[in-house]
Amino acid sequence: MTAATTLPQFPWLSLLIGLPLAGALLCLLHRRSRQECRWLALATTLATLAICIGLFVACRHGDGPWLLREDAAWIPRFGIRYTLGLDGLSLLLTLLTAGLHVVAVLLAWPEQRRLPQFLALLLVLESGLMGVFLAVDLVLFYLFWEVMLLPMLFLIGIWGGENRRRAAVRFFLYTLAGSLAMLVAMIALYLLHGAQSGSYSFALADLLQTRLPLTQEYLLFGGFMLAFAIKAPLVPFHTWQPDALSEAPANGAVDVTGLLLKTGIYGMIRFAFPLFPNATRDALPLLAALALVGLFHAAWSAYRQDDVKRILAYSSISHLGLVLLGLAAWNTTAWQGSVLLMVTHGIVTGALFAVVAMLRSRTGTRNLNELGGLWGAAPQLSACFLFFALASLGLPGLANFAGEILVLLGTFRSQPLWALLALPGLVFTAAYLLRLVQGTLWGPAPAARAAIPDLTVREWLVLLPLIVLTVWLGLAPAPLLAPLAAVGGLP
Amino acid sequence: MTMLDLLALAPVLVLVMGASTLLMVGAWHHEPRPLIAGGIAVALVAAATAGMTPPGGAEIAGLFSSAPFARYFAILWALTAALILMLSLRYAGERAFAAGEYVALILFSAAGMALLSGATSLVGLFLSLESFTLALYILVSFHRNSDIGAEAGLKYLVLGAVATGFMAFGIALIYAASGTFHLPEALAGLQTGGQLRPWGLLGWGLLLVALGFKISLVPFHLWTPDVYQGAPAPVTALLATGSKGAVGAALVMVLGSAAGAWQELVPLLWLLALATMLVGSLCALPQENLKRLLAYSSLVHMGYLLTALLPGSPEGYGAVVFYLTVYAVASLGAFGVLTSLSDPRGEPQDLAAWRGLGYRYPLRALVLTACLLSLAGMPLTGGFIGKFALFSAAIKGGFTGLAVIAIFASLISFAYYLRVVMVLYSSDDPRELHSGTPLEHAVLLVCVTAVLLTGLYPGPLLDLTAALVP
Amino acid sequence: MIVPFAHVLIFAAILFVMGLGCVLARRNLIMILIGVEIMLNAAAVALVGGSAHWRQVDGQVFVVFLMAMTSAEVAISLAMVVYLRRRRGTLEADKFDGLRG
Amino acid sequence: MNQTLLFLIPLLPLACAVANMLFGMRLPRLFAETLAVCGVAASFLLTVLFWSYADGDGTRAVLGTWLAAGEATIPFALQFDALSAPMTLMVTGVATLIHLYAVGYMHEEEDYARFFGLLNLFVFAMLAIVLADNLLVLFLGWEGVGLCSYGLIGFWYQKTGNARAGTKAFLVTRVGDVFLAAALLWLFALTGTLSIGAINAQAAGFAPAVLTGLTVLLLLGACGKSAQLPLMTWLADAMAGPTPVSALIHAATMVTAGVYLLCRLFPLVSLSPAGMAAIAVVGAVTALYAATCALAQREIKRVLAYSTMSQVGYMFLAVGAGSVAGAMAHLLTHAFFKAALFMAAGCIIHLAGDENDILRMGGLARRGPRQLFLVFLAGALCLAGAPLTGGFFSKDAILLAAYTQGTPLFLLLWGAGLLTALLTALYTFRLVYLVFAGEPRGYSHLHDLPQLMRWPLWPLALLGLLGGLLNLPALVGGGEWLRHRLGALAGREIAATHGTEWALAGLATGLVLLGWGAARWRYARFRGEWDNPGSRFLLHGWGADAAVDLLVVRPFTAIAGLCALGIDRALVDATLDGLARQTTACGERLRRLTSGHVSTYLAGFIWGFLIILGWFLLALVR
Repeated sequence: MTAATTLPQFPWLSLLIGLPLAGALLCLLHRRSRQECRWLALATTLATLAICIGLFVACRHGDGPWLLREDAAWIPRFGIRYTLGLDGLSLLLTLLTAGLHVVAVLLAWPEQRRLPQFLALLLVLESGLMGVFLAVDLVLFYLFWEVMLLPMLFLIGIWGGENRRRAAVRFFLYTLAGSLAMLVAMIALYLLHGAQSGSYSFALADLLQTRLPLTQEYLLFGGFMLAFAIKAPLVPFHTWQPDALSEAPANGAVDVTGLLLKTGIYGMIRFAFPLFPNATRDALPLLAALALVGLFHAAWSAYRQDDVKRILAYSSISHLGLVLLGLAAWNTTAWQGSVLLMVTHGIVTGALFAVVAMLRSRTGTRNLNELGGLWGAAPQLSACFLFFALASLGLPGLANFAGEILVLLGTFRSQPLWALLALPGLVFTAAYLLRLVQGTLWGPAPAARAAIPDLTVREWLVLLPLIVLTVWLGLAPAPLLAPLAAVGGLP
Repeated sequence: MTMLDLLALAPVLVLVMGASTLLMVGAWHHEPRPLIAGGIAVALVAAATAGMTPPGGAEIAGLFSSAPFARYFAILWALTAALILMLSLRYAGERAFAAGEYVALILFSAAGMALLSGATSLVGLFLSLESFTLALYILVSFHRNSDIGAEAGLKYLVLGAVATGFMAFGIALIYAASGTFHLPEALAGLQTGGQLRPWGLLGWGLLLVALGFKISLVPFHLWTPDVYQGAPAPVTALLATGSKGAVGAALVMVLGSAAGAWQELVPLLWLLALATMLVGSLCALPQENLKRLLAYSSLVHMGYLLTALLPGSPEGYGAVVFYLTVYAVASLGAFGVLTSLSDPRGEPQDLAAWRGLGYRYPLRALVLTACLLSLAGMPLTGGFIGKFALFSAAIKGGFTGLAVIAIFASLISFAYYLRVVMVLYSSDDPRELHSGTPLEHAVLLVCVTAVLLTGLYPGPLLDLTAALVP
Repeated sequence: MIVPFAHVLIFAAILFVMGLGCVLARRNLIMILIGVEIMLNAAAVALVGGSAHWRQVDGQVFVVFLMAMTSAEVAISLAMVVYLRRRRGTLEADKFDGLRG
Repeated sequence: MNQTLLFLIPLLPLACAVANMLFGMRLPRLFAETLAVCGVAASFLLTVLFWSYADGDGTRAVLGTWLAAGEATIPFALQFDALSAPMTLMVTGVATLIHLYAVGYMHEEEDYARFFGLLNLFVFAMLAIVLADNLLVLFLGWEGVGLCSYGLIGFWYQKTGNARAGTKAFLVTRVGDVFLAAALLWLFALTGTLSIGAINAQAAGFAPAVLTGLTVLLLLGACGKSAQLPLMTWLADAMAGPTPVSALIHAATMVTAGVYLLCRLFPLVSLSPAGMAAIAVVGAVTALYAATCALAQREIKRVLAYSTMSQVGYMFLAVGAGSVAGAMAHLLTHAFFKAALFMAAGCIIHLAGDENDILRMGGLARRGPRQLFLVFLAGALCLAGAPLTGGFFSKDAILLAAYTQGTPLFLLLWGAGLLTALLTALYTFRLVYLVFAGEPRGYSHLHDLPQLMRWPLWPLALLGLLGGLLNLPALVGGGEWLRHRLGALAGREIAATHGTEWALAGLATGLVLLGWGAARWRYARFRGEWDNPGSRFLLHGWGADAAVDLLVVRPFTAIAGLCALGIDRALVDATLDGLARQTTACGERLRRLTSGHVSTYLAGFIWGFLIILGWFLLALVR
């Protein structure tokens, strides 16, 4: 372990993975008492968040590519090791994961059906996500990558909406198809590396040394990218995502679902790009094209949805298009902007989903045609909704804008045309988000609607930190971006 | 036959003698519980014997190996028999099985499987295979009040007998062509030219048909779902684990004993593997009956095994042995859950009966979920590591295309296994089934522990299986 | 040996095919089982022929095993025949088609 | 004093806005209103206090870093100089008065906290535009004013139309923002900084084509906010908002942001003759277009909205003609008199019982309060450019600037300006006559007018009338104060003989009189309004909305439908579902092989055997 400056020696990273898992087990064991489970889950997520924040404070100025590392033998026969690593990138994403899970647990508070199991699955998901963001051994990564699908499958399949089983199985199989392609590529890379160097290993650091002929690099890159593109999701592999997001249970699970999408981008940054530099270099225009297509296609599609959650789902795809564009532009400003946008999008969209959940629980519908006039009934809720919608459409001073403008500034410097092509997205994003706001907040209230209570204290507890974060990251994202500078393997 | 040979045969002898004793005791005592308990004890003793006695050096009578490889499988099948007997305790009692015969037959078949896993000559192969097949003929239709049991027994018998015919004639032709029953030399005869080579090839083809029947390769697979469905659940478990596994082990022995000798067979096996995986996957997709689903999926698993056998590399063999183990454990778990949910009214084979079971019987639903996911190859379970080993061996051996198809098949397998899992957790209004005995729960826990352990910490077992292979 | 080895094998093969033909053509369980017996006997012929050709005793030993195995199988088969006959009143193999799909 | 204190000017309204939004409904009403007014008034006083900071090159203040990633480092920074200081003064001053007016205007409104919160937030955002030292801070304000405009236009959200008007305003201006953003990105790529000063300093080094491109982008960006052709359709609909909003945002401040932007970047813009011409053309054409539209409007606020559009067009013309001083002078006087006009219009609407239609008014000169008539008349005279009013001088300066450019194009534009002047006088006096002359036509009795709605009008009307003093030309003995104050930022020197100037002034006077005469002839006594295709064409703004609907909205909706339903549902989803169905169907077919008949199974055996046999035969042959 290359421990950082002030941190006591301890397997902190394993703790990040193990703590939620332990919480999940405890939840299952205490499933008789709902109240206990709630507090247990909240305590677990808060503790995890505290550790993440602690790591951020303690390690953010570490030197070298890895701020923290853990390494142990696991399956020596295949050269698979239990290697976890924390760098600036994973630091941000673990923070986001931990934070959003606190939100999710708070949102799950009023869940009626099988609450302990629900919370346990949320915690397992957190554990899996932590693993994905921390693993630097390919097989270990793959393991977490697959394992996090399971809790999601159950969350959607058991607690989801009307089409839950279809959405859940489809989500699972779709992403799995990509993962298996990655698995093949992974094994192939492992074998090629072994044949080349004589030592068989799945460690990222070792595999980075592999030199491949270009054709092979393309193929393997394609295998990896298929998995990540489906997860991200890039058009045309995206149709599972609106289904999954709109069917995912409103109470807590859905904003975490957003995190799954980040794993796709993360995978590209951490594995696909560094492992196959030449293929990446050649594929950048293609990636940019896909990013732009995704940006527009999703924005346009969002405009024609009537289900609020589907609009938000498409908006996620659209935003991730911009993230990907920033990566494809391949310069520091755009890249850091992409990461920032990824984080802020997680916060903002997560918050939007949370607000929609609150909305849904009050009005019983997510259909734009049946909503409207909410401001008169619940001004606080409406204000929060408007706030996050504005943040999502990139209002300067709020979180998303900081990332977006960095992406655009950076992209324009290296690829002016791409940035120019992306710009109309500003209008289209505004178009569907304002349609969303128009349909929910403004206009006359539906005649049949009963009185709606405004936000409760618990709901404020959920939203207030997100509001603060949204403003904070919009105005001063620099501290968050600082640890990114040392991340290796990128521009 | 020397003392040393006897010692080397000790585990099998324990099984056989125990079985004979129980058979005789059963003639006077009809109480099932002590008989089955005795059977469990015999199986456990046999496993312990196999673990404790030193592996013999030479082959026993030129027929069977007593190398660590054979010992490993002797332990495995003895333990499987013990677990199956534990699962049968209530099941057999409720159905008024003739306990003495039942126990004896299971132990006999375990002995046959143990022998088959170490067969080094065609004679040994034939004898051991037939010995447990005969036992299974009876076991499949053991439930005398079951129509589907009778039908399954008939089908297994007819097809098995035909397969025996193929096998015997195949062995005869091989012998005629090569002049030996001993596997390495007989295989070597395949390569050398000469007038008799066509006969030899024909013999190998016939043998392949018989073995293909046993591990249900397409197109010799048609009996599988019917027999799985009709046989009593514990017997199905034995069929799925021991019968297939032992033949799989025998294949490793056969193919491993003369690497390179069977290069001519590779394209054929390739084709068989492909067809088996595709047909199995596609047929399993629309199944509404759990046993049939598992039957068709067993085809796919055998396809995976062939995929890794084809390169003829030690890695491949090691992977096959590892996979056979985790496959056996997971299948045992799945059929175990089915057994423990069965009551005197019958087995809840239809998926419709499983709706919402996860909430009523959470432990067993979890076990079933874990086992099915292991069969599907979900990470964290042994199935993933097993598949990983299989596919990397196949890719390393140059069979990337087949490996990709196998991976595609496992994608489809997720679809049908997950369907079961989703059914388990789908409804809020589960049916009432048997609540299971503590012993059954214990067996299931053993299975699930093994499934997870092999997934989380597979290193030792991987090393062991790698060291076993020839 | 008086007869050329190939002739023995060809004879055995013909026998085998006849047995197989019987298995395929007949639907009656007993006839199918008889066909199997013929196939097994073809194997025995080939084994004895091989034994003579290679001047070894192994083949003949195997024939002994084979006969023992066959008799066990016949015993089981007959028990099955009786059981099925009593249970379903028919020995037409294709009548048993409750399990399918 | 510390320079950082300059940040108090924008931040005070922001603080009040946040306070009002968060706690406004919990506070006593009076407190919330006082907070809102005081926040703006305080920044007005601060601006006066800090006036000297604008001397010379002005003062730059930095609060901290906003963004820092890679090569991009962008601070929060303000620039308080000769250009921004008067603008700040105008914004805060006018805003203070309008806030006071709004307290009266909104005294029956329940949701006052949201209103004042947004209004204060608007002031903050506008000040961010005005004071911004770099383009990103400017962009922050730029988007911020758009947001507040959106929120305030749709303030009475229960009526779907109001909220839709807000959305429309946001979206159309956002189209402009895209161009501004493009310019911003390009400038960053060229210079590596977004500081306005640095960009202006480096502009001379850019290639001519780049300059023209940048200018056009900036122009299009400015067009969005300033409702110039082709992005003008939103302004008339924006009148759905409360009148103080129309006065503040859609007359005095936000719509002039585009002009201000071009003035701010004038050193860059002026380097491109083609760009300058484009600006002038857009300005002149919009001025003429909006004036014609104003002729036929029936709602009082829409007349004023089109007149605003037209007047902002003049300002663009001024910038295009190189006269920043002229543009700024017109901007300031226009802010005063147009705010006064709007507020008076609000009073009129209120008096007439929420009656908006001028055809149903009339007779207010005698029946209504005298002072209201006087204020409105003052504003109208300014708008029409009656001699010696502020509007006269500032408009004259613009026309002079266009004329002195001398090129045929500018002469043409000058002609358009003259024509616009005539039309302006015509529609202004049409408005005056229809509202004030004759007998009441629609309303029965007059409502009460709160005190707070009366007196804030006076200062603005007076400022409008006396606005000429800001930049009084030397011709009449003035010192051209604003031009000297602006110094290097003032743009081109306007060189013209006194004779020319007199001639032009005379011409303008004549046009005003002509317009007045025509209006008097037609509207002094009410004879009903024309209703013919021509007037309907003008009423609907030359059918611009229909054209946008046809050319933009419908294709967009169609494409969106294609994406959502066509590609996603019909193509991708259907393909996947079809694949899944086919797979299952295959499985069903293969399942049927397991027929249950032993004979089939045996046949399977034999087929398999034959295949294997065939294979071996093949192997043998080889």
